[in-house]
Amino acid sequence: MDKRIPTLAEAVAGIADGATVMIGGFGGSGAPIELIHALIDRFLATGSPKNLTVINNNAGNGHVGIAALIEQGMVAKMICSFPRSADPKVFTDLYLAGKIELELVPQGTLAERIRAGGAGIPAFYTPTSYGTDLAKGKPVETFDGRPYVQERWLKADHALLKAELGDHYGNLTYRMAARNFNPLMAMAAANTIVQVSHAVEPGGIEPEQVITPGIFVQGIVEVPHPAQEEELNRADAHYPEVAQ
Amino acid sequence: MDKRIPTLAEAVAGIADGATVMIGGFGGSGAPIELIHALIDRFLATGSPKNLTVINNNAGNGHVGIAALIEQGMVAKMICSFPRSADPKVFTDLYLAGKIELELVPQGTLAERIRAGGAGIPAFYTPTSYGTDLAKGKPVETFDGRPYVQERWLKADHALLKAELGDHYGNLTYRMAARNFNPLMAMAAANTIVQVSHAVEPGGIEPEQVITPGIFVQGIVEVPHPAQEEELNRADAHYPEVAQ
Amino acid sequence: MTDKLSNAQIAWRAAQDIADGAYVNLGIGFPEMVAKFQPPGREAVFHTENGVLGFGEAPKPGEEDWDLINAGKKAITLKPGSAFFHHADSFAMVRGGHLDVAILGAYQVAQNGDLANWSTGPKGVPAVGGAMDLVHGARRVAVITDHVTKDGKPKLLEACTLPLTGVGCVTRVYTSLAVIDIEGGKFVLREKLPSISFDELQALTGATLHLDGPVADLIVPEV
Amino acid sequence: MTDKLSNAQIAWRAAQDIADGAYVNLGIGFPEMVAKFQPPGREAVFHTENGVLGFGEAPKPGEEDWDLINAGKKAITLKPGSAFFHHADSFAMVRGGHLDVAILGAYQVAQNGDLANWSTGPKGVPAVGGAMDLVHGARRVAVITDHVTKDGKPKLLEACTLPLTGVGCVTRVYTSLAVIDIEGGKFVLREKLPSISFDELQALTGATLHLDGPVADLIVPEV
Repeated sequence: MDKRIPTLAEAVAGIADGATVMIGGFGGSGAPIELIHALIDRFLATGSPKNLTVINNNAGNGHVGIAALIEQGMVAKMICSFPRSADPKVFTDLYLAGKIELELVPQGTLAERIRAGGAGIPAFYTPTSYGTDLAKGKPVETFDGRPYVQERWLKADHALLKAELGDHYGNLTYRMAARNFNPLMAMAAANTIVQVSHAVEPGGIEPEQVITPGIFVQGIVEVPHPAQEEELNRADAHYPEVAQ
Repeated sequence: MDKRIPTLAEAVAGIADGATVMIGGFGGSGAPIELIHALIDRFLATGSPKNLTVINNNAGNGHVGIAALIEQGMVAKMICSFPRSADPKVFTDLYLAGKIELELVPQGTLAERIRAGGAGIPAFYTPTSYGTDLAKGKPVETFDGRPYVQERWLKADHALLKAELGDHYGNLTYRMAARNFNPLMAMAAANTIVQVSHAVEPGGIEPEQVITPGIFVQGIVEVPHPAQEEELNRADAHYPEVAQ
Repeated sequence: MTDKLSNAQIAWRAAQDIADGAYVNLGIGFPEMVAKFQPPGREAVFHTENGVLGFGEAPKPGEEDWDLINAGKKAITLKPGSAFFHHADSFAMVRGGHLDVAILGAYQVAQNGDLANWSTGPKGVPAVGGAMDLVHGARRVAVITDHVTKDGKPKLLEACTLPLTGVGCVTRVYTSLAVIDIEGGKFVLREKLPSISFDELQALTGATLHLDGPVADLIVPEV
Repeated sequence: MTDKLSNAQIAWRAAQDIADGAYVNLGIGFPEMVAKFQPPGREAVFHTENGVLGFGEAPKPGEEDWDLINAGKKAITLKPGSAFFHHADSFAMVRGGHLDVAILGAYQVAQNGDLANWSTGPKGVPAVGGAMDLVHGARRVAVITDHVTKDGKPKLLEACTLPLTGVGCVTRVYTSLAVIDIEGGKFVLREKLPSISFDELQALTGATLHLDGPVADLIVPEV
């Protein structure tokens, strides 16, 4: 078994128009910039994929990564907890113009809905958002005298993730706080594609140190020295590059 | 902050009559034999604790660990998935005599109920057990055309666990498949006490390799070279020791 | 009574349907034998409920490490690329549909796919383990079993009489006499031992056997 | 307008109530300042939603590692004994009641403990982050805030007029003028600046201030 994919282009080739795509990362930490940019390259060359539903904690920063994906008009809907950012122009403009849909989900509920999708739990109850606008229309049930909101699982057609080590079986480790949503999204997508900073042979990750077991991963593509969104934005990078 | 407890006796001193106690391990792997035996010592010296509800995947093997706890008459109820064992005499005899209560829970549901207890999720839906005797009396709801059974969280007053490394903050690692229920029970008990084979200074566990973060742990007690239930049973050990 | 396959031969036959790269859970006991018969050139990754993926065969006697066991509490070994995880993650794999196939034993299987394999009734200590999760989680749930009980009664039935493990979950049954699919609430015969006639097989089966195309010979080597 | 505490002084006062050994989440922005004022001899462990426990202060400029950030996307450092975990485990800590205290900012707080701190209404892009989870998870939810808005209107009210973050969740409010507990659906005044009279304070508060024993002087050093 060897889940390695030779190129970024092949790694994102299976994503169709209208697909739901989970994208790992919290802000720039753990964001699979190269996979996202490969998807933009494909769109610019072929006009596809478009009308994507993207699930991420945020809605992009600056003009790279998810922000660039939105800027290209490839995204019809965002599901996230915090679409505001230091440089929010891309999402904000489209949202205020009514050109992109937003499903706002509290961060812990977002994480738990994704985990539920991966774990075969179609619905669960949480105290979070009870009595607020974000609970409107959702079933409420009382357990042990306290009211809880029913939330549904979230699944995706694809997940685009970033990890540190990845072996041929798709076992993964993550670098520091770049872990965040990545292991959850790996579980919840039918097709989980991961850019790893170092591809290693089976045995190259201690079994006790595997964070995402390979069963949750369909493909890995090695991207040594990946770009860091925060650094790109501090350099005012755009993707694709624009004449300044 | 230093969560180390000097002795096993002090580690189990807080468990009262009638308490609900989660005990880690799957069969003998990851079973905190020394903590259980310390609890038996306390009972033999003081007559307490008794009437315990014990949560574990199994109901003990042989005459050590959980089996010995049951044999002493300290356990009023077991919550487990597989109370049968190769040497099931202790639990079986009491159960068939109507002297111990059993709540039988499918293994994955047991794990998820414990995780839910630790994660503040009072109830969730699972396909497991739908249409079977174990779903009787439980609410059923249909999601996306498929029926699911509603299950409630499980919490405990105490958890007695076994880990490999533990630092002063209670951060833990586990040895191979001895992980099993231990990290989940750490989350779900108000008072989580862990026997660790090696107590280390803060920094002695790489932050990326922590399996149970210390926030879930109230106390650790070092037990170097812990006994392995399987080996005790192969030697026909009894606790407390009996004249043969 | 006609010839029948040994347990090892039933396991061999079930192993032939496991694709290269499949993630597989084998039930405790007899189903564990399936792992021995992976066809050359195919690699399956085995999952055990207690938190190991990618384990190998049993260690030599005396070399057991009792922290490294499978769901049947038997000692196992690791292969390169294995992973440990806790029980909730393990059953996320099961319930979340990440396993390609689970192969389980059975007391009874019904023509609608109902399975009974955890309880023979109210006598004794009930124990369920992970079976109820596996039958509703794995993408394909297959059963391996003798075609009849020890006293010759059918195990393939119109409806199970023993307590159910799961409803409508089994899609293929490998027996000591035949390979039978469950489709549209019916038993569909796919393969049978050449030495048994259709009528003989039907007589040993507690529900109607349907045909949907030719029935292949079930030919299994000595193993 | 009378004297009032600076943000740093409000944060200092809130820090005095954090016990040794407490697990603490500080909201993005102003509440992060509380970490600077841990009293000597006490150690709190700080949690951030994006999966770090036990982090330290900001690195020196130029030494940031952008894989090591807090929920406000600011670079942090590690202390010995820290741990990384994924978002579901992080919010298990929050929702499961494992945090001792969360200290958050507020637009409005109501006398029954309702909090509004995520939305100023339908204008602009809504964003909620982890606030709704924190208010129903931490064992103690405290607010630090100016006593009034920038244009002098009360932030402590009989009922919030802005969209709620949580219902009945706040138990203590540290303001620029006072320390106020929420008990039994009432604001109970515990401490106030010596330079402000009860009547002056009441006039700046949108709901009745109750007394339950003596009111201490709120005395905070220059920080």
